[in-house]
Amino acid sequence: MSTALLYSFGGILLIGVALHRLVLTTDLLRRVVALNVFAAGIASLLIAAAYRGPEAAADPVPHAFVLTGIVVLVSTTAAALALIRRLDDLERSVDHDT
Amino acid sequence: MIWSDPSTMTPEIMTWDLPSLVVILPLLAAVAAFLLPSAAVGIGLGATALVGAASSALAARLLASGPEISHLGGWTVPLGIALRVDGFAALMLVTTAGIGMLVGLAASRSFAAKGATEAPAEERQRLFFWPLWLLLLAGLNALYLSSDVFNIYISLEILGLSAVGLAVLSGKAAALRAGLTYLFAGLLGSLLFLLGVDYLYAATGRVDLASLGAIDEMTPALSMALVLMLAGLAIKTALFPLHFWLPAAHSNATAPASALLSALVVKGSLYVALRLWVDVFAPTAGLGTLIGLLGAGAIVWGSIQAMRVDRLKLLVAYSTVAQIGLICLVFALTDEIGGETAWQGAVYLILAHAAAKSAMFLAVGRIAEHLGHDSLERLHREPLRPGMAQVAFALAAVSLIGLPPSAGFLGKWLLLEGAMRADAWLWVGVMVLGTMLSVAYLMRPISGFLRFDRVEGPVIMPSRLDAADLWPLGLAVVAIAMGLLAATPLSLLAVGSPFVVPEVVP
Amino acid sequence: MSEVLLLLMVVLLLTLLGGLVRVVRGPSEADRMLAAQLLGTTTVALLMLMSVAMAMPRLLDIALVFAILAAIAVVCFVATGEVRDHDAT
Amino acid sequence: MLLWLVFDLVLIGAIVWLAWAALAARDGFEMIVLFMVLGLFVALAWVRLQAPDVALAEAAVGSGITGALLLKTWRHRRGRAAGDAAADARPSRALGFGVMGLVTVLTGMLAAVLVLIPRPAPSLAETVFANLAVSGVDNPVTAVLLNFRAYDTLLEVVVLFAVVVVVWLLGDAEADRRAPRLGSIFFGFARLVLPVMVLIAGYLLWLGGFAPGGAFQAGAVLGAVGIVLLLGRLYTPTAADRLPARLVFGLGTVGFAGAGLATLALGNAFLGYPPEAAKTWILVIEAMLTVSIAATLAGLFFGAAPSGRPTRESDR
Repeated sequence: MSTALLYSFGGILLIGVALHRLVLTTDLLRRVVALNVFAAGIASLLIAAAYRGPEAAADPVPHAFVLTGIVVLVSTTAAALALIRRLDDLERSVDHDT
Repeated sequence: MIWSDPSTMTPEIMTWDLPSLVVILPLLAAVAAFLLPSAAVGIGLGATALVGAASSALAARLLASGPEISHLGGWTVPLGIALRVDGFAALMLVTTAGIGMLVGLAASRSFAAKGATEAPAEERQRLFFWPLWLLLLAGLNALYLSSDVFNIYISLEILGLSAVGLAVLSGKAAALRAGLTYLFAGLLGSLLFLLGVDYLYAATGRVDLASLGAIDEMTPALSMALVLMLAGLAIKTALFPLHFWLPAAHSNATAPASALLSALVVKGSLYVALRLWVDVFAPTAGLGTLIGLLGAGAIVWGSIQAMRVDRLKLLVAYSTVAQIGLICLVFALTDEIGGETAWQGAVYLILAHAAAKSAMFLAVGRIAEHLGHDSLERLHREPLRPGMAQVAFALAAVSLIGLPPSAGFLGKWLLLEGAMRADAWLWVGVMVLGTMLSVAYLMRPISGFLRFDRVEGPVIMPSRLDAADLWPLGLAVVAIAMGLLAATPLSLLAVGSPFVVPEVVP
Repeated sequence: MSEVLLLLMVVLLLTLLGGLVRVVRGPSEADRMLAAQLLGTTTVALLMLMSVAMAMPRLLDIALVFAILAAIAVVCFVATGEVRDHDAT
Repeated sequence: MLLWLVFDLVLIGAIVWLAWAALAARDGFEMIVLFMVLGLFVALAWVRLQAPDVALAEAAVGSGITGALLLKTWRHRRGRAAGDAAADARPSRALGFGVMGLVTVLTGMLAAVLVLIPRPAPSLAETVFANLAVSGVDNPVTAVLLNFRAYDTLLEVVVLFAVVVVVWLLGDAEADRRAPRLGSIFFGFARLVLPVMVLIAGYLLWLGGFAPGGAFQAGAVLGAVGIVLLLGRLYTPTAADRLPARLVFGLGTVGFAGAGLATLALGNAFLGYPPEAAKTWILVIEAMLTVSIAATLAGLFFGAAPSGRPTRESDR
C-alpha cells in the first residue's frame, strides 16, 4: 500500500469524523471546529494526490490549491466567529433587559 | 437592459478584454465604496451601470461574432485559467447587472441618509450595502465566466460571504442567527464542492472545464466528483431537502438584501450546476431522475409551507424553494429528445424568477413599511386600498404562476414542451401540479390586498404615488415583458449553446 | 545513519502522544495549554530531524516558524485568561 | 522502509484520534487545544508528503491564528454557557446511529473510489515544471499562485477583503472588555520576540521566490505580530485608525487588480506579466499582499471596527 494512499485514507477518516460531529452537534463553536477538520481532511486528500514518492518533486498545483483553501478557510472561520460573538452580545443584552 | 446594436459600437470596445473587466470593475468599486462611505451610493450605482454597459456590449459582441475565451495571464489551459463567455453566461451577466441596477436604485431610496436621527444600525446598513453588493456582483460575474472548477470554488466563496453579509445587514438577532446557519450551510456546500474538485484532479489531473468536458468515459472517480459537487451546489441552491437555511435567511434580511439573495445568489450555484451538467459531464439518467424527484419534492413541500406560513416574507421565501424545484426538473430532461428546449426553458425560468422574485421582495418591503407588519392574517383587516406596491406584487405573481404573456409563462412552456417531446408525462404532471399550487399560495396575499369585508370603518386610499414603488414595479414589468421580447435573449442563448456543438452532446 | 534518525523520529512521535495525555486530562486550563506548548517544542525537534532524514534543509525554516508562533497561543491564553478571576473577586 | 511505515501509521493514527477527541471533548477549551495540536500533527504529515509550503501555512494560519481566534471567541462566550459541551444537546440514540451509518457509507465509498483511480494518475506537474523557467520565480508553488493561476489568488485576496467588510458591518468594538493588563514579563517577551517575528516575515517573503515561503506565510507571521500587539495592548486601534485600516485592507485587492489592469494597458493578457520583468512584478505584488494579508488577519482577530477615541498618553 502506497504512502499516498495511506494518508488519503487518513484524510477520508477526518472527513467522516467531521461530518458526523457537524450533523449531531448544536454547539456553534464545535461546528466551526468540525468544518475546519473537514477542510483538513480535504487538504490531506489533495496533498496525498500530489505526492509522487520520496525522490520526485511533488505536484505543486494541489499545493497551491490547499494554500488558497487555508486562507479562504481562516477568513470564513473568522467571519463565523465574529457572527457568534456578536450574536452572543445581542442575546446577553436581551437577558439584561428582561 | 439595453441590447446595443453591435454596428454602433466603437471599434475600440470590440477589442477590449471585457470578460476580465466585468469582474475587476465591481471589485475595485467595492474597495472604493468601503474606503469612501460618503460616496458609496454614487460609486455603487455608477459601477453597476458601468458593469451593465460592459455586459451589454459583451452580449452584443457575442451576437455578432460568437463565444469568446480570454486566457488569463497569457497561459492557455490546462496550466492557466480561461474566462469563457457563451450566450448563457452573457445572458446571466446582463440580467444580473440589470436587476442589480433596479434593486440598487430601490436600496438607495430605502437606505437614504436620515441625518441626525439615524440610529447606528441604520447607518451601517446604508454604508455597508454597497461594498457587499459590489462584491456580490464581482463574485457572480466571476462565477458566470469561470471555466475552471477550482476557480468556481473561490468565486462561490466570494458569493457566499458577501451574501451572508447582506443577510445580516439589519444587525437584528434573528437575522444574525439565520445568517450564521446560512454561513455554515454555505461553507459545507463549498467544502463538498472542493472535495469533488479533489477527486476530479486526483483522477484526471485537470481542473479546466474544456479538458474535463473532452473526457468521454464516466469513471467511478468522475461520478463521485460530480455527485459531490452537485451535492455542494444543491445546499447552496437550497434544493429540497437541503433548503433548511433558506426561509430564515431570506425572510429576516432587509428587503433589498432579500431581493438580491433570492433573485441572484441561489441562481449562481444553480447556474454552475446546470453548466457542469450540460456542458461538462455526460449526464447519467439515474442521477438526473433523482434530482428531478428532489425538485418535485421541493415544489410540493415549498408550496405547502407557503400555504401554511403566517408572514408574507416567509411565504415569498418558501415560494423560492418551490420555484427552484421547478427549475431543477430540467436535470431529468436534458438527455431526452426535447433536451435543448427544456434547457432553454430552465434558463428562461431562472431569468424570469430573478426579476419576479426581486420585484416581489421589494414590494413586500414597501407593503410592510406601509402597514408596520407583514402578517398575512392581519392583511384582511387592513383598511388600505392596494397601491403600486400591491400591483407590483400581483404582476410578479403573474410571472411566477406562469400566466401568458409573462417570462415565467415562456420559460414554463418551453420546459413543458421539452418534457412532452420526451414523453415524460410524470414531469409534465409535476409542472401542472406546481402551477396550481403556486396559484393557491399566491392568492392568499392577493386576496388579502383586495378583501375589505372584515374591515371595520372606512377604507382609505394610500396617500400618494411614491417614487420608491417604481423600482419593484419596474422589475415586475421586466418579469412580464421578457416574455414578449424573447427573441434577442433566446438568440443570445443559442450562441455557443452546448446542444448545438455535436461532439459535446452525449 | 538514516535508520537511527528514523528511529529517533518514531520515538519523538511517541513522546508527542505521551504528552497528549496531559492535554486530554487537564485538569486545569493551564495544564492543557502548557502541555500543548510542550508538544509544539517536540514538533520543532521532530522537524529538525526530518529535515536531515529527508534531506530537505528548508524544513528548518518551518521549524523556525513553529517555534516563533507557539507564542501567540500562550499570549492569547494569558491575555484573555484573567477575566474570570476578576469576575470571581 | 518499515520504520517509515511505522512513522506514517502512528502519525495518521494520531491525527484521526485527535480529530475525534477534539470534536468529542466535553470541555470547549479542551476541544480548542486539541484542535491546535491537530494542526501541529497535520503540518508534520504535510512535511512528510513533501509539501513544505503548505505545512508552513498550516503552522502559521491553520493552528496559530485559527487557534487564537477560537480561544478569543470561547472566552467571550464563557460567561453564559459555562460548559459548551454541556449545552450541546445529546442526540437520540437512533439519530446517532443513523448518522454514523450514513457517514460510514460515505467514507467507505470515498475510499473505494480512491482505490479505483489508476496510478500514476495524470497531473499538471510536468507542465508546471516545463514553464517554471519563464515564470519569473523558482519555487513552483509560488509560480502557480502568482503567475500561472494568479487570478485564483486575486479572488482569494478578495475573499479576505469580503470577510473584513462582513466583520466591520457587525458593529463597533465594545468600549473596553474586562481583559487584563499584561505585566513586565510580557513586555520583555514582546520586546524580544516581535522584532524577530517581523524579521522572519520579511525572510519568508524573500524566500518565496525560490523556496517554501511567500506572501501568505509572511503575511500570516506578520499578522501574528499584529495579534500579539493587540493582545498586549501595545497598540489599541481607535476610530482615527479606520481610514488607514480600510486602505491597508483594500491594498491587496487594488494592488493585484491594478497590476492586472496595468498588464492589459501594456497590451498583454490580464495578469500577463512582461516575461523579462516577471520576477519584479511578482515580488511587488507579493509585498503588497503580505502587508494587506497581515493587516487583514490582525483586523479579523480584533473582530470589529475600532471605535475608541484616540488617547494622548498610554494608560499603562
